[in-house]
Amino acid sequence: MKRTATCSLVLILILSGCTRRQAAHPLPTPKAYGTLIVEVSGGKQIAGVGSKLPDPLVVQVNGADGNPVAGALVSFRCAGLVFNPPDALADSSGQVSVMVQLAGIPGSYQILAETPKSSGGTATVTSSEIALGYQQKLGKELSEKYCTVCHDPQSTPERVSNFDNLSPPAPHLFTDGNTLNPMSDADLIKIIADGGPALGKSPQTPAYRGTLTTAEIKAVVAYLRAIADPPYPVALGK
Amino acid sequence: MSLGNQFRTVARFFVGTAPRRFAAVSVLLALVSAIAPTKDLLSQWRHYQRLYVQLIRNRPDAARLKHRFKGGINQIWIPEQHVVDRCSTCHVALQEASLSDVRKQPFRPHPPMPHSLTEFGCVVCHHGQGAATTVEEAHYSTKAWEQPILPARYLESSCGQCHMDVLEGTPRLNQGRRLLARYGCAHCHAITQPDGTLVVPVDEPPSLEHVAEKTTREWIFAWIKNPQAYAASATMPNYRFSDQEAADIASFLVAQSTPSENSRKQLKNVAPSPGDDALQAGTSLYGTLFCSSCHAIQNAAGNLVGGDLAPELTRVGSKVNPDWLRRWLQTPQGYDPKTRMPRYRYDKKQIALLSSFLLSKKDDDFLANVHLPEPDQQSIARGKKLVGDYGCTACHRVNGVNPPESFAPDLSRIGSKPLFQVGFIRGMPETLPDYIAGKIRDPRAFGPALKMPTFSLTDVQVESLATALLAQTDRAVTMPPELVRSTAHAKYHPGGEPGRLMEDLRCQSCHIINGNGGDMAPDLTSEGSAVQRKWLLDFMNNPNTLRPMLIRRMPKFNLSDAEIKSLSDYMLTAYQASGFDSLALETSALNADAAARGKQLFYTKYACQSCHIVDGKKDKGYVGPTLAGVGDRLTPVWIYKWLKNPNTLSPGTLMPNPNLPDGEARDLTAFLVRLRAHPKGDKK
Amino acid sequence: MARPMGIQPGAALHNPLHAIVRWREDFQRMMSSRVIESQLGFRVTWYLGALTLGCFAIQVATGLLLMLYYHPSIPQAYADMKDLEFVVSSGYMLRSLHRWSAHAMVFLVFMHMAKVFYRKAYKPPRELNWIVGVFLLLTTLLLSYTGYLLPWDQLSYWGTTVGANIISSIPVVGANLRFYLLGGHTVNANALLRFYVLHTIMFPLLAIVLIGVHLWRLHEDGGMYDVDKNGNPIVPEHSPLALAEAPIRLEEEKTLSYRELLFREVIGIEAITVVLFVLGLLWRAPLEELANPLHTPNPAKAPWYFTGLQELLHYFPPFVAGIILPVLIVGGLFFIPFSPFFDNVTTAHANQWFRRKPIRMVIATALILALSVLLVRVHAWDALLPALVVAILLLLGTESASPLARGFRTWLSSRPLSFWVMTLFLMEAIVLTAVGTLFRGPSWAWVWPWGAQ
Amino acid sequence: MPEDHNKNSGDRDGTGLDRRQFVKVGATSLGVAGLGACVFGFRYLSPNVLYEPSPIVSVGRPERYTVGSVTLDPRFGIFVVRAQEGFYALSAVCTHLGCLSTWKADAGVIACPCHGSTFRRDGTTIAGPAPAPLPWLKMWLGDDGYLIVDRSTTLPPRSEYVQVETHG
Repeated sequence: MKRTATCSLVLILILSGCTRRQAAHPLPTPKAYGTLIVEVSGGKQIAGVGSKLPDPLVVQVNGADGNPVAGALVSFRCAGLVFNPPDALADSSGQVSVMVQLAGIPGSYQILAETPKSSGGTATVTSSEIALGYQQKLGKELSEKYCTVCHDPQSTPERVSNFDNLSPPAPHLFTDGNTLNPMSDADLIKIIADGGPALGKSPQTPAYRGTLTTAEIKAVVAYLRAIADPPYPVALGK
Repeated sequence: MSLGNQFRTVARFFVGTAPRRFAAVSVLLALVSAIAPTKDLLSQWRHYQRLYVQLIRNRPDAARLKHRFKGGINQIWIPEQHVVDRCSTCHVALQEASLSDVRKQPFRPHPPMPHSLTEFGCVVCHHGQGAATTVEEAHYSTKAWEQPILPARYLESSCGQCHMDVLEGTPRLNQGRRLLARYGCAHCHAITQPDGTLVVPVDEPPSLEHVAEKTTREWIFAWIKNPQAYAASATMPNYRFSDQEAADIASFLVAQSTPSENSRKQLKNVAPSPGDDALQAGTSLYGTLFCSSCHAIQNAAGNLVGGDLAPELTRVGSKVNPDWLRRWLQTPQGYDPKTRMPRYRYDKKQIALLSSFLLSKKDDDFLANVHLPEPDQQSIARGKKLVGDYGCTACHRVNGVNPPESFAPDLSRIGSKPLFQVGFIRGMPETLPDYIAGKIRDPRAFGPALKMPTFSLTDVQVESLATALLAQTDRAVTMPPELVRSTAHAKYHPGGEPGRLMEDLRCQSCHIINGNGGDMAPDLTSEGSAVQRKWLLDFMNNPNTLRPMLIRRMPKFNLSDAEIKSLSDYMLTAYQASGFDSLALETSALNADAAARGKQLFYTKYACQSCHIVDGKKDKGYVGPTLAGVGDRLTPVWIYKWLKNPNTLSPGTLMPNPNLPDGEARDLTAFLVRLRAHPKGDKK
Repeated sequence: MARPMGIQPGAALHNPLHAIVRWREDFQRMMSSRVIESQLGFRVTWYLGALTLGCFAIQVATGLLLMLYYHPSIPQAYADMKDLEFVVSSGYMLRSLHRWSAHAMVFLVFMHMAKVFYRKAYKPPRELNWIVGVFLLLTTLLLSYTGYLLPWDQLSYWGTTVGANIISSIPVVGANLRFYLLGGHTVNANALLRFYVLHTIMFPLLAIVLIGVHLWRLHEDGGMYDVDKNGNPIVPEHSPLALAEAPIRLEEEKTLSYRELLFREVIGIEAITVVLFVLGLLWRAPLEELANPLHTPNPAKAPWYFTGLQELLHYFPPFVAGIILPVLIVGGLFFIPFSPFFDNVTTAHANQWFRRKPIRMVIATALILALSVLLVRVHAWDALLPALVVAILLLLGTESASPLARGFRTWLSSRPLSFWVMTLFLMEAIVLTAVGTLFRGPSWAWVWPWGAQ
Repeated sequence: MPEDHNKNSGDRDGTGLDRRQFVKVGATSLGVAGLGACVFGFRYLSPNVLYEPSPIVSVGRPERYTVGSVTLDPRFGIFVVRAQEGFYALSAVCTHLGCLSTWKADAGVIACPCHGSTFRRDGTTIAGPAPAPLPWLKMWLGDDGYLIVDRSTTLPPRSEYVQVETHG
């Protein structure tokens, strides 16, 4: 009676211990090998945390002679992001386009697209995407409403840019990391709140203290830091 | 001594005599009963708290963090809302802004947001199980709790539970709510919003009562089969009808059509002079009449140029019957009394040119391979049944078929639909957001017999729609009205002669007046206290634009002087800004040297010329309206009050509030008042 | 009784130590009943009585501790369950232990009753003890039933609703009986409070009193049941049933003091506690969604020990399953030790059943077969199975009246009628409960336990 | 425990222990069991989560209190006193045995109903069994214009006043 009790106990422990592991996703076998991979479009996109990027990321595999290689295997890797499809064979024009879904933490992500080379090893290209948290999204909305009409040279049918009508010094692009990163948050807040003259800059930047609350101004600054290129070193300033 | 009897001797030693058996079992009991308390020490949340202590040990402000960190189970308890959230037991650093560079959950601080943590707790926005202290129970859907953590991309739906107004920080939610109204979801689905009102569709589907006059059976067939092939921006969904069904519906629609009021009017047909010059003149006329403010046409490069308020005209030539088009251009309301297109009072020559241009917009291969058999009675009867079954009359008015009552499920509480009521397809992730997104993207995948059509939406639009629908939770529907912040849209229609005129001209299709109307053109609610009478009369007669950079302009309505006078008088008296006495400013202060000071302020201190053009030759900024003739246009008091705080007069305007002291505001007003379109004497 | 050593007469009044000695004496007398060494083994009684008592002790201990964190009000009860599950240190352990030992206690009580019956330990002078036992069985069921509602999750809410409707199926008195039990028409705050008071005060007190009487009778009736050489039950001298001549034992047996058996039973109790702890750690007490009166989980099952009754209700109209069968069962259990005809009480009153055996066997078989026909008409297949088995065994028994009787069939033929009734009742209970718990899926349709429809 | 130990004279019932060793083993195991029970009991009985309202409370806008007034806020048992030097908060819980004291406007004293202790408006005791004066509580003006009191932190008397310039 006792012997049966003990061995049944041991059996239960073993059964409850093992877990089912997901079967590994089988990689498609490459039909051809390229030597170079280059990003065609879809890099540097901006989207909210956890949501899909508006346009797919398209990469192209080229052979040694420079023209596209159809059937080359391309796989995408980045911690936290979800790719659909995670790996695929290049189409007739040597291209693979993938829908990217961002991770749950705001910041910039480096996506690694790699393809095995005929001579062994892999050719890779990295493209960076940016995920915005709640504050940065607020900053993006506000900057698109008030700031990009002058700060963004490209025009769209809805919003014709006012960039060229401004007398020098021309406004900085928001993605211009080299000029904005060295400036501290406090300086940026001061310029937005009190206008250009507050820091001896051009009066063409109006004062937004009466229009935006301090939280909204901080949100715009957070957005600037998020899309700065070269990226804003987080540890730099508080 | 074989293993067997070795085991037997040991066993006999332990369980041989009763006391030894007692000792063995007692020790076993002690061990087993000690497992639970020790498991408590190794519980998940203690593990995370130990990790946190290690994490903050080597940070610059370790002492402060250590001082603020309180071990043990941390709970947000809000009795009135029955909130018991223990998320901050593992997410210890929620309020430590200095840890914002930490990337490993659960130690990230909460991003700055308008509500404090202890105001509503965590579960109200992030869902999940607040009372749990293990990851599995807290984040995932378990037997004990059905709502898993809301994915980050749908988080904005939680804001939608209480907020009805357009928030800056929730682009997805705002877009989703616009799409709900624009794609006509509210025609079939009743969706009550937090402030108790139903979502009002704004897509104005055309009436089909006289469709036979407008177009042909073949076009209707091709349109029903694939609307987007005719117009890429069409919001009409695709019902995936078979050819037979589409043919039946087309033949029924043509059969039920009755002659419209327009068809009875005789229109002397001015044959346009054939050849290219008519087409050329038509195209330029299309430009000058600013039809592209509402209608869009796909240009050669393939992108749509024009507004999205009205249907796309890329292939209108292969749709409409020329005679109908001419009558329509003359009096749209004659064909469809509810249409939003104004009556532009074009003269015959303009109608001829315009219709020749529009009819040239043909796409022959759209109807190339459409050959329909002759319509017979059975086909018409089947068509009528199909129209009734699929609820076409929920949107379009059709003779003899009245709109269906409760046709589609009520979506007011879909955000908290319990999972046991949800029919998942095998293999899809079993969560509510995925179900809603899946249902919007491809409804027929959930059941071939479903009547819901497929809308042509991009992934981002589907995600926005899902966010807007996820906001419709029990909490949203049972919100006490005073807590809901909403921009209530009053139903405002002016009465009397001006009212009839504005009805005829459809002013509220583009302008907002007292909170009702389209948001494409400026808000006229307080126009009366802004503009001067003479300028308004000229503008009504020949509307030019103040913002050269906008491609959408006010079209010319060819109004008679009497009409212009009555409209302008009505606007000047009725649409006054509240609390606004136009004599508040003593005009004596606006003397010449004030104007000089104002000019100096304008050009140097505030660099207004970066957005406003005053002197056509020098200034180039065209963000704001041109101020060349502002002296004629606006009343001095309006200019002064606008400079003091633009946002109060026109909420959401692009112009920042410059916080001008009174003196500077008076000087600038003095300078601006002197800017006359055709200078009279003392213009500096 | 020998005088306790060391106490001078007259010294008792003012010597405090004397009180302790006197209590030791009472305990001694309580323990005075003798036990024969052959009965100490586990195989004799499986220590079932002691194990049930052990489970009850666990229930009381864990129950008291759980009461410190439980408020019997609607929103708070479920929240307390969450607190116990997640926040209170080793709270989840107490809850699992409480639930597992509840299941164990119900199971062991049934087993104890069956073992006592088949060991014929209910024979005089132990009839009263048997009656008290039956009452204890009912109290255990009621304890479990009332305790089932307290977590106030979907499982408990709907299990209790089904259970309450079973009660309301009693035609005349059922409706208002249910009304008084629930303190309303539906299971709501009143029901929770009443169930809470019943579960924590009324029934435990009743159980403790009954256990006290049960144990007292056990010792009064001479401890373990034993039979002397010619089959007469051995009773203590002071018992009115004591026969003239002293009972003759089968062979010389060493009689030991009761403490030996008690010691082994304590080991048994500790062993079952260990088993329950392990079960509690491996399979925690399930806690489902908060009770939602608007949604009935499909299937809504009563607790496992009532699924047998629910199964019956599935087949028979409420009057039959609600009144006749329960009354029959409980009445039968009470009646077993008293029926001379029904059972060979002692060899002295020869059992009428024994004397005219072939006819009795034939009648009994006919009765069982009639029952089977009734069950077939009502499509109660699973209730039919045990009836058929008993019918076959009966036939085997009658057949063996012929001279060439072999071991098992003679044994069968000598079984009294009560044996057959009891076996039928137990098998029916086991089969119906098993079917109700394992083989009944949504809308009470037949389903294989591994899920295939 | 070697087999031969069994022959120990004291071991009568096969436990391999004589009486003294049995008592020793028995005592230690009981000790261990008792200790385990105590640890478990203590951890189980001390709740890890408390459902108590937070000590930080808001006592309304300064304008509500006229100069020289002593107002009891019955929800939290606090006296909000507005003296010439400014606002301060007194705990209304009597330091004797915890009854809630009340402000007797006519007598100008704070009186405790239970045992008759009386205090001045600055908390110092006048008469009665109260051993210590009513403690001053930390109070500040929140940025939303409401007076906030932290009932869990006491201040030395007369150490802090909240200056609020109200035209009330």
